[in-house]
Amino acid sequence: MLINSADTVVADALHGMAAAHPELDVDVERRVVLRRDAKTGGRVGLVSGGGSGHEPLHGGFVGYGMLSAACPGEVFTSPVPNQMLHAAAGVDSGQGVLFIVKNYTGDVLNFQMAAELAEEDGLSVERVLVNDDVAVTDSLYTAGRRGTGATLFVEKIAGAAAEEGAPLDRVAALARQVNESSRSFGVALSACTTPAKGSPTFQLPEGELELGIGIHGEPGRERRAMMTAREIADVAVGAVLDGLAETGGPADGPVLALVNGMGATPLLELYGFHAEVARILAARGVPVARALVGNYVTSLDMAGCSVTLCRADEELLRLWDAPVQTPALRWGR
Amino acid sequence: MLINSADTVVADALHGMAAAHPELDVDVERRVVLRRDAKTGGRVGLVSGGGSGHEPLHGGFVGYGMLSAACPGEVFTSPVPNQMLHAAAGVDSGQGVLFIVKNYTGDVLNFQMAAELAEEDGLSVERVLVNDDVAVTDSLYTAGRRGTGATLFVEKIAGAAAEEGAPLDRVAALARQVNESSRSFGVALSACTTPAKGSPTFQLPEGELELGIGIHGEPGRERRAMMTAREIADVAVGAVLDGLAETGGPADGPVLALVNGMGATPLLELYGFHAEVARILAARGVPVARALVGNYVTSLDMAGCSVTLCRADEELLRLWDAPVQTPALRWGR
Amino acid sequence: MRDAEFFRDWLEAAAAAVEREADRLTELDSPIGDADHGTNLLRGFTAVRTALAGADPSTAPGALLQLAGRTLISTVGGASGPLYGTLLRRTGKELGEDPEVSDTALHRALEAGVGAVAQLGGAAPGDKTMLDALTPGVAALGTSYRAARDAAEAGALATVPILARKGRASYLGERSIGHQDPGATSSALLLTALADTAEGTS
Amino acid sequence: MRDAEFFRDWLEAAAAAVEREADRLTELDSPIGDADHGTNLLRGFTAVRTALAGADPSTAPGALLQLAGRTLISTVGGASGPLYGTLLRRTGKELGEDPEVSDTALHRALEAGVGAVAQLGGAAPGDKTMLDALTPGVAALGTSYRAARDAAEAGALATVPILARKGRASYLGERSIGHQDPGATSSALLLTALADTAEGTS
Ligand SMILES: Nc1ncnc2c1ncn2[C@@H]1O[C@H](COP(=O)(O)OP(=O)(O)O)[C@@H](O)[C@H]1O
Ligand SMILES: Nc1ncnc2c1ncn2[C@@H]1O[C@H](COP(=O)(O)OP(=O)(O)O)[C@@H](O)[C@H]1O
Ligand SMILES: [Mg+2]
Ligand SMILES: [Mg+2]
Ligand SMILES: [Mg+2]
Ligand SMILES: [Mg+2]
Repeated sequence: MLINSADTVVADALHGMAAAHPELDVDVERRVVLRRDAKTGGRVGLVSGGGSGHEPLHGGFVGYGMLSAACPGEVFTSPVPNQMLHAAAGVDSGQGVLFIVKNYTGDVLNFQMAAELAEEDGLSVERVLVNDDVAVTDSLYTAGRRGTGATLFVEKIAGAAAEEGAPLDRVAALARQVNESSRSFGVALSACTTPAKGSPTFQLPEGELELGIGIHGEPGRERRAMMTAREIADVAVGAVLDGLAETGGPADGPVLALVNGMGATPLLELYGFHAEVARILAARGVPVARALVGNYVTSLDMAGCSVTLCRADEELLRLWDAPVQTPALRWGR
Repeated sequence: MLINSADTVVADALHGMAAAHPELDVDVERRVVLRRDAKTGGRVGLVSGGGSGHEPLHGGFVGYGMLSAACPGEVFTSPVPNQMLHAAAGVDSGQGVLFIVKNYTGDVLNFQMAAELAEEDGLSVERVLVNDDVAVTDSLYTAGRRGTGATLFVEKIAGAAAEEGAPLDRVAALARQVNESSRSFGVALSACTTPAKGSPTFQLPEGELELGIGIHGEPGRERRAMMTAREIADVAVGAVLDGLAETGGPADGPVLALVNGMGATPLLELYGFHAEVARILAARGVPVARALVGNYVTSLDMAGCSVTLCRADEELLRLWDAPVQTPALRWGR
Repeated sequence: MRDAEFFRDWLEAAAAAVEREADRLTELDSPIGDADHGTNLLRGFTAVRTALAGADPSTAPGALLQLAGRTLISTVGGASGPLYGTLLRRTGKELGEDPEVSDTALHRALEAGVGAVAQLGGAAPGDKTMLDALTPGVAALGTSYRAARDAAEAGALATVPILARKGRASYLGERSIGHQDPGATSSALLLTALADTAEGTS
Repeated sequence: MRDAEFFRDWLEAAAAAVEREADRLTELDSPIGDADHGTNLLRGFTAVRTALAGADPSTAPGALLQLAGRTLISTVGGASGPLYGTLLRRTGKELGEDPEVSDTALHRALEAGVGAVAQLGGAAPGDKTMLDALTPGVAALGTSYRAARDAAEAGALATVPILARKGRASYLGERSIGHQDPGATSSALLLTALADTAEGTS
């Protein structure tokens, strides 16, 4: 691993972000990445965060038209309430703060504690849970669907609304709409290695893959013999469309598509995989309004990919297209 | 690997690029990625290309303010002259065409043949060779320094000049200036696996690394026991600065810095590595005018990184900052 | 009666156990989790040690546990940080400001602490979580410290055949069966540290 | 005299040899290259087969070789595509339009072809490239086809101890020593195919 030590990876990365992005206010001590102009805009503040190891999520999405602040935890470990409190205080300009929380027990509990404390400090805080991963059944018998690729859609679209000056309840409602309109499915071709453990989080023999994986190096729901990109796309897109069907809404409405790499899969392969995803969606009569292909919600050095689709109405498309200027997502300015 | 078959990876990826980037004209048959408006701008045409497996280089750099066209070869195999001829014809609007060629025997020979044929067809063609890798001694006893990370700087800055309407000789001169002002050094923490071979191109035991690698899965100049990010940065930045010193120019002038991932190294680690690079440059009194951290000139699923520095005068900085709108590099519009 | 020294000893013993077992906890968290439980608790209990060392010598048992709980919350993260933090904070609150507490009072306070964990996390015994060690372990405090340790250890072992319904392991469905829950294992360490401390001093 | 059929047979034998040895060529290209030489030539010679099958039966030897050379240039890429393409194109040009050519004419033409390769790539024998098999191999044609094959094979083997000065292997410096050059190996295949074809028909 390209590190100094397992203990310092997160702090080292924040030092690097500070050096590479003078336009951001990176508080290495308190572990918060903030927009420099977060407090001056009179906008709703958008705060997200989670374990590190999913870069560019979330720190790479801080900036104009997206997040106001991000709180990176240790690798695969949700951040602690102090970080979110500091972020909330740093971005609140009186319009209130939205916490965007991926649905993992740790993230939920820590953001919940932070929200309670922030409200004691007099801030208005709303929370939205992202839970788009169809590989997990959302029932009393699980911790619920995980938050994965849809986080990018939620952060981008809520960020655009906040940038436009939408009030907290509207930003939160849009964020919830995006989440409810999004579903994801992920596949691993290799396990990942956390700096602390130093060896793969699970054993995946050559020639096998894991279907229905999360983004924390956990194994998936099922192990199979290696499949072609086309076969994998069939399974993933099928699962996502089935999941979307359960949410209601028009089966042939336009979608935003994210073909996301888990970290170690070459972009060459991701584009080839996207060709299959696009082919299947065309065959199913689902128009792809916008597509994004790349490594956005990763799992360290895991090989594999995920597909996220979001049914987008005119308003969501407009907000998706709105200018954004962050380290990892940038257009329109 | 996330592929259908080794034979189809390049075509499949081009299909995916076509689907993901309607703003580009992707000719899957002829294997050329073009700007849709390449011929209408009255600009010098910029054509690059090389083996696939280095994505986003080059196809991801086609668009406003950067390349007019890219020619992807098979994985790690330079493209054939027909591709460059087709690209040249597709982008020439009478102002001439610049071929940006990484210094590998295959790329050099194929672009040379294409240039001869294009000139027979009446086009004005200039060629610029990129050869920035200090791990290779540039002497009669080698094929010369390899072209690696500096390619991005050359393509961006020459692209900005072309976009502004600079004539062919000026665009070529700037491209050469950027190349002569740039040096790189790369490190591998793992080998990569090509689709055709299906197994790692060389054996690198856990706990060892290769110093001075290229971007084609070839081993480096030297194998060492694993080093910390700080130690690796010391070696890499030291080698690059030594290489730059030989080119003359002010030792304390501002630089553009690219901390580039080889494909499988997590962005978290790349940022941590960049922190070390920035620290060393600060200690050496070299101001970093602009920094770019990410996977730009990759080697499939190789773990590792490279450092490229380019001594940049006011004019190069201005052209670096100029708007660019491509799949992989985008700012200012 | 148990004085502040006893609680310091307990937390120190817990920290030592976590240090010793951190790799094993992370290893248990690999097949059914995200391979960080040991690192998480090690970071937290190292901070607890520092916090306790800095705390006024006159700090009462309840305040010590609350301090430890707050420290875990602000340093661990993940699921286990808020849960263990809540366990200790709530237990500490129940103990009030008395400089010495009875075994009965500690038992009652721990029951309240475990209840707060169940409420915060929404889990119940049988879901393959820390509650599978905490609940029987604390219940057995009514008998003896030794019984509490044995019950907690048995509870942790008994998570092996369970299909997880809470926490990350629940994502695996059937594949969560056959693995011991890391949180239940660390809970058994905490109650073992308590029992060992009580036996060594009573 | 060698007619067009002879040249078709030679190129077919070369294509068959490349097909048989492709994995080995790629394997040789791994430690000192980029692991594509076998795939490159397989793609090229497969296209050559198709091109020859589509060529008018009356096509003369020189034109056949030029067609094969152009086909390699437009399908192989890499370093070997232009170099082998130039070898065949230049050899073909030298042969002119005669429907039959003598062994001496072929020898001269191949010498010109090898010269063109040296000029294009800027390499000389001893640099650890295809020239280390081509140059001695073609020179030995003055003696016999068998001698050409033996010299080419010996030349390929003799690249093992050489420190590379051209092509990718030169990036490795000292580490290029001890490996056989893939291009010299494929060149030996081409001259072996020539010798086998000549022996089979003479
Ligand atoms: N809802 C819950 N209620 C009680 N305990 C839980 C719950 N969710 C998870 N746990 C416990 O937390 C442990 C995992 O802790 P840790 O690995 O530190 O956090 P994370 O799962 O966030 O990585 C699990 O083994 C389980 O015992
Ligand atoms: N300058 C050169 N002159 C002659 N032969 C060369 C030269 N450079 C490379 N070669 C030959 O080409 C072979 C490699 O071919 P190939 O692997 O197909 O191309 P690439 O190196 O572009 O991947 C080398 O083994 C060597 O024999
Ligand atoms: Mg965790
Ligand atoms: Mg090659
Ligand atoms: Mg865990
Ligand atoms: Mg090669």
